[in-house]
Amino acid sequence: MKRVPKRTSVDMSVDLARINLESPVFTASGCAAAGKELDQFIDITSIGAVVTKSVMLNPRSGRATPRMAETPSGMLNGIGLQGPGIDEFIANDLSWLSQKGAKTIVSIAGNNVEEFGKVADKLRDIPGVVGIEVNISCPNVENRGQVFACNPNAAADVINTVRRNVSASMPLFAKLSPDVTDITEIARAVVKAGADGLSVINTLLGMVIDIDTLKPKLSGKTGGLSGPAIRPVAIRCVYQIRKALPEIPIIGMGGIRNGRDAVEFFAAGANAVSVGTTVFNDPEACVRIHDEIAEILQEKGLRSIRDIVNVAHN
Amino acid sequence: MKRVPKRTSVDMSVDLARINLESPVFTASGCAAAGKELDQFIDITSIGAVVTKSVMLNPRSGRATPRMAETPSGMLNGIGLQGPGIDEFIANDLSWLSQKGAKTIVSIAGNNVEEFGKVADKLRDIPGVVGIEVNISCPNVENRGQVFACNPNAAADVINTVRRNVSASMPLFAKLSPDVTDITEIARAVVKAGADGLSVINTLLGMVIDIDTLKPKLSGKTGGLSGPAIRPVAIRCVYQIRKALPEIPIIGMGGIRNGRDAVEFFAAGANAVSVGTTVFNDPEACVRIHDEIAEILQEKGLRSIRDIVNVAHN
Amino acid sequence: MPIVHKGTVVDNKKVGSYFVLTATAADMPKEFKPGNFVAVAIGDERSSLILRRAFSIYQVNDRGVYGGTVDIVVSPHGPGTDYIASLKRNDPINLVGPLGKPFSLPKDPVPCVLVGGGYGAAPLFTLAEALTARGCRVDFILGASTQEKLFGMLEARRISTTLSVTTDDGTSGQMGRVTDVLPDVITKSNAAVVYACGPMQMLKAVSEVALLHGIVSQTSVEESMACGIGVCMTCVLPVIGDDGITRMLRSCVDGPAFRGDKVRWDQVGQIPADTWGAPSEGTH
Amino acid sequence: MPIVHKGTVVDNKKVGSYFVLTATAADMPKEFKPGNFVAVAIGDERSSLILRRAFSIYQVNDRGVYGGTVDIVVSPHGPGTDYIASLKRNDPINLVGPLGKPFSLPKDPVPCVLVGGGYGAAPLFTLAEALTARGCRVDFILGASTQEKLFGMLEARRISTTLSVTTDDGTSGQMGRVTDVLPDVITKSNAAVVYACGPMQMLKAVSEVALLHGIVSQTSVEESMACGIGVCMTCVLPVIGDDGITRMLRSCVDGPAFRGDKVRWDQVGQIPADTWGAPSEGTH
Ligand SMILES: Cc1cc2nc3c(=O)[nH]c(=O)nc-3n(C[C@H](O)[C@H](O)[C@H](O)COP(=O)(O)OP(=O)(O)OC[C@H]3O[C@@H](n4cnc5c(N)ncnc54)[C@H](O)[C@@H]3O)c2cc1C
Ligand SMILES: Cc1cc2nc3c(=O)[nH]c(=O)nc-3n(C[C@H](O)[C@H](O)[C@H](O)COP(=O)(O)OP(=O)(O)OC[C@H]3O[C@@H](n4cnc5c(N)ncnc54)[C@H](O)[C@@H]3O)c2cc1C
Ligand SMILES: Cc1cc2nc3c(=O)[nH]c(=O)nc-3n(C[C@H](O)[C@H](O)[C@H](O)COP(=O)(O)O)c2cc1C
Ligand SMILES: Cc1cc2nc3c(=O)[nH]c(=O)nc-3n(C[C@H](O)[C@H](O)[C@H](O)COP(=O)(O)O)c2cc1C
Ligand code: FES
Ligand code: FES
Repeated sequence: MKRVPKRTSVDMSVDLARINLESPVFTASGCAAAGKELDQFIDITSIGAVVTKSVMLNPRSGRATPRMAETPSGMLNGIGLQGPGIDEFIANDLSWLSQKGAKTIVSIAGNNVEEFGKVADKLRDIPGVVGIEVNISCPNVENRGQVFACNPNAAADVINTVRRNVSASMPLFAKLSPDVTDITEIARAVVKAGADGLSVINTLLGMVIDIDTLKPKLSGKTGGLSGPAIRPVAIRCVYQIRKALPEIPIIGMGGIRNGRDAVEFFAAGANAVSVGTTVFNDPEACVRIHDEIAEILQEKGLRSIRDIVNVAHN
Repeated sequence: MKRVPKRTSVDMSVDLARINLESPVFTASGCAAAGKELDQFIDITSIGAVVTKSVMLNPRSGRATPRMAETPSGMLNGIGLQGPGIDEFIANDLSWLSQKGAKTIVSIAGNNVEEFGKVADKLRDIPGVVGIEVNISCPNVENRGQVFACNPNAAADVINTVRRNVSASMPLFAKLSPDVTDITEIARAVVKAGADGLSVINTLLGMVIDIDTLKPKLSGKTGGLSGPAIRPVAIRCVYQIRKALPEIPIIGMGGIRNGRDAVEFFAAGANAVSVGTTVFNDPEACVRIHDEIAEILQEKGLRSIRDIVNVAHN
Repeated sequence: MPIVHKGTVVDNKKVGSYFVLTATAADMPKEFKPGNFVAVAIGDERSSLILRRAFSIYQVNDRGVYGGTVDIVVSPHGPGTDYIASLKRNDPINLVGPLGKPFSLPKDPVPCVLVGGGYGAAPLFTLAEALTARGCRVDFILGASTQEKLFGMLEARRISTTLSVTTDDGTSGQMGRVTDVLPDVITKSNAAVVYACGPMQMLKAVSEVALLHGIVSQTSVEESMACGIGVCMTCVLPVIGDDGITRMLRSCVDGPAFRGDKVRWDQVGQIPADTWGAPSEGTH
Repeated sequence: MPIVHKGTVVDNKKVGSYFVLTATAADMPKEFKPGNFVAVAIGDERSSLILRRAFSIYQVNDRGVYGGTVDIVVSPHGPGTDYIASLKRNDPINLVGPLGKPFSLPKDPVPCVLVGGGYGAAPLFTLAEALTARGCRVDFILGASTQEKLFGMLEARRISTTLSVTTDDGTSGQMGRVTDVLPDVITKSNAAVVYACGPMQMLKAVSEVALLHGIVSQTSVEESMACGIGVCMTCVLPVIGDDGITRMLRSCVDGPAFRGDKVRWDQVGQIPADTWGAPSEGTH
């Protein structure tokens, strides 16, 4: 009963910063936990990769509720990175994923640069981990809560530190925030610091006011805006970064709801895509979107997903 | 048949940087031309103010089509500031508006700092003009097309120049772009340079790929994202600026579709609101939203629109 | 004056590839002139599609049991048109209209040829009535890619002196394009005006034929529209004014009907270099 | 295992303030256990509302002419619930389920009191059947603000030993709260377990009464949910584990039914300071 991709003559495999994956469709961090719950709906080993919820060094309770608000064609979330901490995560979640045979990209976060290094270090030689996504869109408690991803130096510091704490062959993806004046500046900085690829984009900073209380609806006041609403911003970011860095592998995300949306990302320059908020609407989304992409490619007479990457630039 | 606001016991008048207006609901620049077309649907003199399409020194053909793409709960536009130029604008549009008795806030734009000054200078002593909105979200052709609003110095330069070219009593609103790392930095810079108020926000930079051609859908490749999709970003910007500048008058905008949405803006710190994209869906929107705000205030037992401004901060 | 009509679907029936939808719209019939269009909202506040869709007015009726009604012909092929095609009797429908400049009618009772491509035929029937009322002879040409996409054959036959039909695939009428038969119809009817509505390529070809015959053409264009009421500037195309200057005109309020010889067909989608306000070095 | 059901509305009828909606859902009846819920999509891809809405399963039926069906009770009061209330027979409906942990049933045939507040009664009828099948005595208490918001009185009376009713305004049954009558019902029935579903304030009060009487309570909570399937972490509340440690548990997969004495009712909506991973200086 678990949904798996349909057979297709289109070559859907991708090569992404030394990783070979059978599908270009991944989960998005924070929108699939560690894959176990989704595995009731889809065969979690049949998608490109499971990108796990950002994990930190220690257990985190996350923020008080309300943690979300629905918005037009999107939602705002302020979960506060609730999670078990890296040790329990490795013991429970990663071991389940590796036993299943899933390809896992572990998303990591930290309160300061050092913590990122420590979390990364724990991930050496864990089976099934095909890459690390570094979520730098979190606040640096040592610098008045400034978000790492909003400053090229802070962003580079994190990537540098993580790079030194993982094996040289471990693919590193830096996840960028769109809330900056020039995203290509941050992209260049993290690539120089050792990122093998980029995940584009994280949520946009937003706020919803509760009409009854007239106060911010989320306990954390602001939250991250995601979903189809932000897709045009995400496509623009991918396009800009692809133009600035023609060779860097990009995992595109932000509002992908169907195969057509995903194709927009590939054309703009993404080599793979992550599906986030849409999973809440359709738990089968990652497999469905894989199928829809293959169908569109077939209609266009293309043989491989790689034939469509970057075509919007030509 | 033209819609006018319903009678209400709620005091809907606002005092905005020395202007007294009967309604806190305005049109948004570029979404109401110069008011004439909307006057078929609503009495254009019955809304707070008509904010006209940004006008430049010379006539502009604007960009090639396609100039727009629909997006989830929003749209992307790249009109390229098509317009008649300031002289014809004054002769035709402003004279029509002033003859009608409308309150007009003229939005101005320029290709360089000097041009902003020249356009502003032409607006001295024109009847019916109650304020000038300075659209600094346009590219500076003298600085590799960098958008004025994305750099505090460039933004301040424009406002400074405009300030020097209008009478001291003319209220100036600087219209800010959300596409920056820290919008409060730009807000402070333009206020220091002489802006009496702020218009928050302009569109977000976005892109849509045409699924058939696999190329950017707009002739200008990127365009501005507007509509309900961006509302949470706009609310966040208004809230942040209000916190940073407790006294500055703010015209809030971005995705307002109904009275509830407008109330979110007031609570976050806006003193008035502009309605843009929603007018395309409902040409009566400005009056309808005025009515809906009054109704909500009444339900909450509030007597004046001013009672709700900033309440999300308490 | 156009107004916002919060109407109801009276009927929505499939006709060939199209749906003919009838909606209540109180005063529309009184205000209507041939060539006007309506802008239909796609769903209510829950909808993620916030832009209206434009449809030529096919018919109006103010004597029915529902008060004033308006008919449109919808070709479902995208999210908005699919939605409208799915509407059922009694569903709410919100439309703004009548919009756009109507067709210009000749002062004298001259023969006219009406050319409709696909659903582009929709606005031509009320036009034909108005022309006939003025004593004009009306000849009809309907074209489409295939038979199912021809609209209004019976009606066109009834109200015209002659009807010619073309399809790209020959499934109905003559195989080919409307412009294959147009010269002949012009000549035989001694036409002074050609009216056309349909795809842009067809309008361009029709204008060229009219020009060759030294007669006037009125073409109703279809440009992507965001507002339909003249406030957004998305729907522009280059049109030569009476002063000889090309301007980017809004097809929703300056059109949708333009004189065919005034539209710069080869540069639709572009800004011709001599357009009023066209970019010169360093200003755009 | 929960699955995505692309079903159809079989019926949707108004009952008091509520709508009882029946939808086709092939295998749902086989998988269902009392206390499960379904997550309903609000419209199709055109919809701007992308999050599903959660509804307790009121009934399932696998013998009908439509194959498996599921019933939910909907209280319209916002964009999503209004939409569901507006659905008509034959409209498509997309639901995911069955979701959530079911109620825990007692091993022995002990007397149980079932307390439903408003539409919170919905999951209690299948629970009552399951309890009765195990030989448990079932007593029902239904409460609401007013008569129209009571749900399932007739049915409750039929399947229970006693039924007590309260309304805040006295329009039906005793004026007051369910907890006004609960102690008496517990005492008279000699109950060992109280099951409750309804507003959070009610659940808290019911747990306190159960605690006072030294009996177990099972409360089905209602927290705002984004995914309903355990992947987003929006629906958490502080619950004390068997190890005595408070954790922020997901009400969609660790609940919605929790032991009443384990939920830290006073701090729902907060992070109690002793919660596992709670913020300490400088780490959040
Ligand atoms: C004056 C006028 C009269 C028309 N009359 C008819 C008619 O009688 N019957 C009919 O079937 N169609 C007619 N059209 C075309 C119809 O408006 C479009 O097919 C429709 O808007 C497409 O919507 P969609 O969501 O199905 O497709 P999409 O292509 O997905 O539309 C996406 C967006 O682009 C805009 N758009 C796309 N194509 C057009 C277009 N051709 N014109 C205007 N906006 C467009 C839509 O408003 C929407 O915002 C007319 C268009 C105009 C301008
Ligand atoms: C386990 C469970 C069982 C439920 N059973 C029923 C039932 O049987 N009958 C019934 O009428 N209602 C039930 N509810 C509540 C119902 O899900 C909400 O009333 C509904 O989601 C509100 O949607 P709305 O669009 O009408 O309102 P809004 O308040 O506008 O909803 C906005 C957003 O908040 C979320 N949300 C708001 N309130 C709730 C809530 N209480 N629970 C979950 N999400 C919420 C919605 O998913 C949506 O994303 C149940 C909730 C849960 C968690
Ligand atoms: C509820 C929720 C939780 C998220 N948590 C994380 C996270 O822990 N780490 C991270 O890098 N991104 C997180 N994200 C961001 C997503 O991974 C993704 O970048 C973003 O939501 C845009 O994609 P979408 O529109 O498809 O959701 C989260 C998003 C949502 C909606
Ligand atoms: C078609 C279109 C044209 C616009 N033109 C201008 C403009 O000329 N000057 C300007 O300052 N803003 C312009 N805007 C931005 C709006 O004034 C407004 O700031 C933005 O759209 C957000 O509000 P909304 O979501 O209500 O539309 C334009 C927006 C649209 C959709
Ligand atoms: S569609 Fe907006 S001006 Fe024509
Ligand atoms: S609603 Fe997503 S984890 Fe519970």
